[in-house]
Amino acid sequence: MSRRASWQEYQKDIAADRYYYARSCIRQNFFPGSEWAFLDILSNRLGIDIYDDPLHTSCTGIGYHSDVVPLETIMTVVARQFSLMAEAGYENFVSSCITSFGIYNEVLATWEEFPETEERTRRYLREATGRELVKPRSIAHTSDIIFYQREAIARKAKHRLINRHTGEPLRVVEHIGCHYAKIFPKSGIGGSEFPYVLAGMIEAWGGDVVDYPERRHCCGFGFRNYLVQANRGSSIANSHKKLESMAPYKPDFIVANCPGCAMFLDKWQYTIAEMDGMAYGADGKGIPVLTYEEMAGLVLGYDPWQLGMQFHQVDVEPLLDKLGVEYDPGAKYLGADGKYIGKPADAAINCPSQRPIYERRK
Amino acid sequence: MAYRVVVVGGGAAGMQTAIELKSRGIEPIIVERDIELGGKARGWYKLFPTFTHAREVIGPLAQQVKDMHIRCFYGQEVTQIAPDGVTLRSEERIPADAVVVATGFTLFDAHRKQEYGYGLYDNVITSVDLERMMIGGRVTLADGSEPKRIAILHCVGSRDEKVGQKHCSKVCCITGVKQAIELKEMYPTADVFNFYMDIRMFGPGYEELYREAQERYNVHFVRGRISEAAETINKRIQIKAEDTLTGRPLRMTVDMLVLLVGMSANYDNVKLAASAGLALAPNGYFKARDAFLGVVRSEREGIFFAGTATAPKSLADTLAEASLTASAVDAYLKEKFNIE
Amino acid sequence: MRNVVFGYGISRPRAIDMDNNDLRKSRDIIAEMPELQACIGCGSCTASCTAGNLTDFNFRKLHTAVRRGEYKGVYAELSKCMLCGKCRLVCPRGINTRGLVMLIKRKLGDF
Amino acid sequence: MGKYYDMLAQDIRLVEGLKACMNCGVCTAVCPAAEFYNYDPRQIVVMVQRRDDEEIEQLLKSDTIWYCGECMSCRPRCPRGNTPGYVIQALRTLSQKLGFFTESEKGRQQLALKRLIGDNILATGYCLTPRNILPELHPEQGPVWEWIHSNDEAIYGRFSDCYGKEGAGALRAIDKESMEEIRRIFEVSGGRAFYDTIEAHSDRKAREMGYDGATQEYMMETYTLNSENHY
Repeated sequence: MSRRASWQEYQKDIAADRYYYARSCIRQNFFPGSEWAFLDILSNRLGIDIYDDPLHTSCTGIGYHSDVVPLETIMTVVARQFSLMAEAGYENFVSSCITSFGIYNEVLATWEEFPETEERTRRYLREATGRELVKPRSIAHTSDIIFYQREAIARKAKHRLINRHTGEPLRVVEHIGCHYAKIFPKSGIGGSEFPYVLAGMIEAWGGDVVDYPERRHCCGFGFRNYLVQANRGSSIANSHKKLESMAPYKPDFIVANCPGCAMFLDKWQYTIAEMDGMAYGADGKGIPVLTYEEMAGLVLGYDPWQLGMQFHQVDVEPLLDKLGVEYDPGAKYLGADGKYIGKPADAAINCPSQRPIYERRK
Repeated sequence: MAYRVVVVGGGAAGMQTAIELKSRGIEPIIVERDIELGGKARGWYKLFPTFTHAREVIGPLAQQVKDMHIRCFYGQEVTQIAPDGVTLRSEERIPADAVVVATGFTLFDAHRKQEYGYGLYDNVITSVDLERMMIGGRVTLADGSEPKRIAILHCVGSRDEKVGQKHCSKVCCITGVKQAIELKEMYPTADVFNFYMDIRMFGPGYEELYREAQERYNVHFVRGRISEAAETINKRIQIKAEDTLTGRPLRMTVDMLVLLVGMSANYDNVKLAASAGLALAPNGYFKARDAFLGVVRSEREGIFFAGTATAPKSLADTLAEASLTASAVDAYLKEKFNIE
Repeated sequence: MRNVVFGYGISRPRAIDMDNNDLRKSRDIIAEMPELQACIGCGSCTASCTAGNLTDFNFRKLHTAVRRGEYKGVYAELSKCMLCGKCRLVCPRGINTRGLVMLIKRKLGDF
Repeated sequence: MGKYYDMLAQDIRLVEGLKACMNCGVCTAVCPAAEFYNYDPRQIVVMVQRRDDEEIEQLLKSDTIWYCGECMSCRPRCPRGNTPGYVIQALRTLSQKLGFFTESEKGRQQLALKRLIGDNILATGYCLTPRNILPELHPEQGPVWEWIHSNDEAIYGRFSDCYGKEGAGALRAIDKESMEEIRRIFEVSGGRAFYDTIEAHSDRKAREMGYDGATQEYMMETYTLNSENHY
């Protein structure tokens, strides 16, 4: 198959072990359970060495792509992260964020193509921190690692991506995140047109991948287009365009590669429902949006609230029921000390009174 | 005894060169990789700009080769070229007094432009697939139904450094116009859209045909390269382009997307050129000695070119050039062997 | 619904939508003046345009948009044309551009 | 002629982003910003390619260069190997250096971005933190976010042992020395100076517009104002 052919063309070497982990601003804010699950799956389920360094910081990528952090500055911040890795005795850099992943690849490529920028960065880093730049041997996104381990995860699976009521594979929309492979197609598994990174997981765990016309379109984040309120109309409009395009395929859930995309595809469904009374799930509710760590976690039998799925605005319970995942509905609203902390207010997106998109089309 | 010239390739260029050589009393030998003569033109239905059947051109040429008792090797691949002969894959050597490289081109593989989904979406086809359908007498969608809206995309594998094809393939523009007219003849109520960057009508009658397509056949022309194609739930093709003449993005769903695939240099040009000590042009074609006064001569005495081995050309230009090649070979042999 | 004040709405797409545009008027215009399809987008009409030299009036863009079924605002915009006819003199495809202005206005009305 | 082009060409992103454009439009065809704004990245690239000072100056002062979301969808498609998104980045950087960004509504938003994201980096080491995603500024985050925001310690505590405290884990407080290193990086690499430039030009413009400098009120004006002249 042609899709597979393109995947063959864009394989990349992924280190098998000994990773240095760089966290993501957005992922730890909105999906702290996903970062926890990633580390837990690697360390405790697969026996892989991954180091969570207390000294690293944001890559400042959101500031860079909002055009307030200069190129020279972000290069030096990135250089500091690389040095920290070397100092900790690692050489395989793993980023939990697509924006950062793009930045790391881009900075390395820029140093390669414009050696004077690398020299300048070394100078700045030395002057500011006394550290020496050591470049990583490999760069991977966290999803690359899960992809690499997908068969091992499948062997340990407690659930498969199958609707237990019908026995049919779940229909899954995958969303990759622009900076995963559009900047450097060779940096992504499967390239930029038919990335295989999430599709490979979905297939390995029993689901069906939905190909819909706006599959490659951006979620609309667009940095300043979301971060400044006045611009949000265009940000939401891009997600709206994608949701309109995918709804006829009646997906059971969306899985996203990029933490920002996962958050926006979730939150914009809420907003669209509030603004327009429209929902995109076949049941008249929203379409649950998962991170791949959550997807992997559910497959491995993790508790959904331990995975942090209570952070989602679109309720995931209908999906958990389809998967046959057992969960304690009350535990969703417990704090760290196990005490009930109250519930969020209801939202239209989770009420079945919404008109599903395909009915409106009829 | 007649001088012997090996012609590598039995397409239009090779056949015409051989015929002209023979009529000058030289003994040509055609070495053809395929099992019959005719080359790429065998897969073509009608030719621009006159709508002549391709077989009406290729057929008589092949017949003439036969009638003139020109020796042909079939199913034989040439692996090495030298001014004094060629070596076949079988390691058999055919000695000669001169060699003509008429190895033609390779069609651009549309799979490589992944964003168009060729090979993945049933109703995304190439211009070659369309010719094949026309030879078969019926152009339909994958499910057998008639297309009502068709987009034809120019420059697939041409003027595109992303796929290492920086050159213009020259013939696709006029092919797009020709195929649009043929589609309109077949389905007069269908809407046909050509998406182009520049319309390059370089030959006699081409510009006139372009205008006829526009005015008489109501073919639509949109100035903008399609950026991506995707299949809809109904197996139609959603395309995205910019209508650059209005400066706005343009969205459209069509029943069929035809990719006008360009000409690539043959992959084995690299090896052949190396074996002969010849240089290649940056786009992988053989490099002619001079762009004006030596278009059919290589940089080595005794090795000549004919047709698309050196650059994309139309069939008419290829045939004209092949005659020139024969005359250049003739002149070379006369000089070399001091005749007259 | 919670009646949240978001401070913005969902932006509307501005792409030319050939699937949902009503192409009937466009077809009518082309049927009446088939040579319009022979336009090669050279921009001579716009370059020579008296109105275009004084305002941002762009006749090439306008009639291209009309052919794509984009009519909104076209009628009003065309009223900037002073019907001087210079465009007709320069069109390399011999299109009666001055006549086209009147034809489009007649077909579209105040769209 | 070509003064601004020469300044742009100092930025490697322009060198990398603009080789030679042939106006095919594949960038605009897939651009999420062109989809909803009166925006055409192809024309911007062509304008820069023309190297006309007057035209480029107008561009640097316009809303046009601020619509792009830097998704880079244009990059893998360009048949000439250009990246319009990089050209935009170079234009935006120059527009801020020269203070031209304050001449457009969308450009003035840079002050809000500098304060909301930029300052947060220097204060916390993160681009964003739960406490600075205020529900009133982010109504689209919905009731679940309101719930998280008002119970942050209890909720993040389920996933991290060091929420707001030093250690390894999600949303840990970054140690003082690392913060000091980040601040020094901003000093030596020009990040701090760039922030100051944004503040200074915004302050000048705010006064021109009748504000008492680049106040919170002025910043909120840039953050919320949408004149609807962008579509």
